Amino acid sequence: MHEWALAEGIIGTAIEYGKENNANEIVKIVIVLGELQDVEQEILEFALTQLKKDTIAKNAELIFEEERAVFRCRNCGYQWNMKQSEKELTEDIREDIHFVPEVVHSFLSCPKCGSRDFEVVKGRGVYIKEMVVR
Amino acid sequence: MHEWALAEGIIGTAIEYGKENNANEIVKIVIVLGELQDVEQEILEFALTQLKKDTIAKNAELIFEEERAVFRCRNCGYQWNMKQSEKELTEDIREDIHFVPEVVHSFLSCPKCGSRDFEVVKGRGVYIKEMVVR
Amino acid sequence: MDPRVKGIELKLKNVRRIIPIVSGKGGVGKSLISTTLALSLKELGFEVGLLDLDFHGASDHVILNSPISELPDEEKGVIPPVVHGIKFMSIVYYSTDKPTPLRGKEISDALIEILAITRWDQLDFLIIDMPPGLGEQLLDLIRFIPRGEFLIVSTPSPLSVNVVEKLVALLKEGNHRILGIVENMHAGNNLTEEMAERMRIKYLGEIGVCDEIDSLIGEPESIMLSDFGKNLKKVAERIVSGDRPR
Amino acid sequence: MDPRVKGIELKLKNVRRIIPIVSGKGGVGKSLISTTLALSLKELGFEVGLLDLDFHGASDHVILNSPISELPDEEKGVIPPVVHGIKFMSIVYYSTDKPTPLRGKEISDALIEILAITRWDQLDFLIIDMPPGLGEQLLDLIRFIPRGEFLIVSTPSPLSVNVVEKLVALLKEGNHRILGIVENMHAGNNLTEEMAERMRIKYLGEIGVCDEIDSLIGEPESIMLSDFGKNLKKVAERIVSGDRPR
Ligand SMILES: Nc1ncnc2c1ncn2[C@@H]1O[C@H](COP(=O)(O)OP(=O)(O)O)[C@@H](O)[C@H]1O
Ligand SMILES: Nc1ncnc2c1ncn2[C@@H]1O[C@H](COP(=O)(O)OP(=O)(O)O)[C@@H](O)[C@H]1O
Ligand SMILES: [Mg+2]
Ligand SMILES: [Mg+2]
Ligand SMILES: [Mg+2]
Ligand SMILES: [Mg+2]
Ligand code: NI
Ligand code: NI
Ligand SMILES: [Zn+2]
Ligand SMILES: [Zn+2]
Repeated sequence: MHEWALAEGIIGTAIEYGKENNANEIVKIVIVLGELQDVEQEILEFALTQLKKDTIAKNAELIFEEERAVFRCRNCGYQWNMKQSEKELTEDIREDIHFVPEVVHSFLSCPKCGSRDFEVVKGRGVYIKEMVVR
Repeated sequence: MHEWALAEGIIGTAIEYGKENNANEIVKIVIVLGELQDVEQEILEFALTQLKKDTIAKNAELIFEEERAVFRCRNCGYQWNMKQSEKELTEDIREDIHFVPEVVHSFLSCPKCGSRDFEVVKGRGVYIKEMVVR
Repeated sequence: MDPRVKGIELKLKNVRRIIPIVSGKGGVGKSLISTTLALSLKELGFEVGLLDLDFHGASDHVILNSPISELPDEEKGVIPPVVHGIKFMSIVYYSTDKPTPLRGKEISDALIEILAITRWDQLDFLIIDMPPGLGEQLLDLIRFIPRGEFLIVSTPSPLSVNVVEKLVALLKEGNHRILGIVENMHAGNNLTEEMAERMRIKYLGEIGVCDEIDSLIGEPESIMLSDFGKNLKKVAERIVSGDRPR
Repeated sequence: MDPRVKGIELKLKNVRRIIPIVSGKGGVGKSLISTTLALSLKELGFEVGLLDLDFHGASDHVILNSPISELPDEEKGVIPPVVHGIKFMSIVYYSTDKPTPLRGKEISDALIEILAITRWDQLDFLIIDMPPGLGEQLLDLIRFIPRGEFLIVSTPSPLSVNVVEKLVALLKEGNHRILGIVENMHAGNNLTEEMAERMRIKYLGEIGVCDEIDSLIGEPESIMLSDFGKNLKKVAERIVSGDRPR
């Protein structure tokens, strides 16, 4: 459950944003979950629900969007997705990536040219896409 | 006249692109000149005109666009432009930047918070924006 | 919006002092000093954390001979494993000490992630072992942890002094807190001390060349008993000055 | 489209061999070895260029005691000034040796720019002094100069060997050319030689600890005459092997 730490960041950010904008309440938080980090929505949602109690976000609607991971090779330009790297991504490695997504560079390389110099174009991790305050 | 070297890159790139696309001729090259690097259009144009002779780019129309430099502070988010940093940018420093635009980080800092951790959002240097081949 | 930035603040709330060990120059002993300083402060009774932020050249797990095959426990975050009495966090738990060819943006992302999930809880000191250079880790620390108190390391070599002086200039210009400079592998000349004077930073003492140090890597108790360890304890006492464990 | 990438290719067309000096680890002697190797190859009659790509820790101008207050001449590009017989290029000509707090993307841009404007013309050898780490400079060289022949440097310290081994693994995995490894500050143990064997790369020889080296920085002629210089000449000869100046 290291998701709790991520949830603390999200609620903390939302409250700070609310205060900076003199909001009375946070109505909605849209959270993107990147496929690479593989954060479990239920666990994150549970933590968020606990943490928002007794804050200006207590009634905030939580909306989750999944974002597929896309990798692009800086050497040859090839783009690929998680499914194509399924074999390399053993359960152990997936867990390492769950904590620090960048370690994907220790384990994957471009399926076309073999380069380790690739970019995670989309779907890296968790971020707040949108917030509605009032 | 180190602009000659930049021109070689431009013509070389255009010809390679043309060949890759089985073009008979390069019709147009649109070149952006970033304000920070301060490349003189006339000098660059002269070099390009010399270099494109006897190549598939010989009749290429050369179009130049200027791009104003915009800096953004990573620390406080403030955005500013060249004019605001006029005082710091002595002629000597401008010449250093002319060769390697990144050394601007050795000389400038955010006018608002003083941070050296800023980004050149636009107007860094020379690049090809568009090319028409036939 | 990146929720991790707020996360960093929350995670470091109960950490009293944060000391990044920096130099600009590589191979001056940052990692040996970070690790030994952390152990020294522990010996003085403080609660200490050690964070290795040199992702490409992670060394502290080698010095500590710390096991890295098991993932740190998860519990409302990540609990840094206790190694020789100090809480220790490093990317090697996750990269399993394989090469990590990361570009700047990726380094920055990994750094933010690690700071945002690691639960140091109550600490008197968090020692941060930094890579050489004036790159992402330095700029990110300045940005995300403005209250860091930088400890500078140099050797007496003109090559080191030239680079270190630039780092000090940068930190001073930004009004960042500098604890002072430690001279490692002291060798007779006064270049480091003169630079400290020129730059108006505190000279916190010297550590001589310790021929046996390489044979003690992986044995932190022996490092503590070596001349290196003894000299560093004096530096630790100077850093602590009046401070007492809470 | 970035016209500079093509520019790099054109500028290096007449450079016969390109040798990046790498380690992963800082402070192992990359800069001293780069500079002395360049001077040794010159002494053997070759046309030599030296490029310092360690932007944060530029050192070669200090070792060479090269003047940096004048900009290199412009003539259809930038002409690297000749210093002690070798063509020398470094960011310090432009940063005037002030601190350069560059992030990864900026490092990459500066590197590409310098490679795209510097006119080496005819060279037998271009020696590239690299920073520590597995970051932008390494990844960019691999990308833009695939024909580079990497010369690895390590010390006998376990801390160096651990980091260097990761770099070698990365280079081998990508099928990059490795000339071999030079052991610097040799100290009795066989860790470096064993690593070379384990990783199946050539062991090109050792350089002992040379106590006077720090006092010779800025005097390249004296470095050439020192034990350091003498040992490095042997390495140079091994690298050249059958090659003759054109
Ligand atoms: N006081 C010392 N005496 C002798 N050798 C030392 C001393 N301090 C450091 N070293 C040597 O320097 C090398 C680099 O030390 P390290 O702590 O890894 O530096 P950094 O973290 O700055 O790169 C070590 O492997 C060790 O061989
Ligand atoms: N053979 C040697 N004997 C003694 N000291 C050395 C030797 N080689 C390097 N050094 C020391 O190591 C320091 C780092 O060397 P440098 O060439 O700057 O390494 P790098 O470029 O890998 O960071 C030098 O300042 C010098 O003091
Ligand atoms: Mg694992
Ligand atoms: Mg100048
Ligand atoms: Mg270190
Ligand atoms: Mg160096
Ligand atoms: Ni988790
Ligand atoms: Ni010019
Ligand atoms: Zn590829
Ligand atoms: Zn600012």
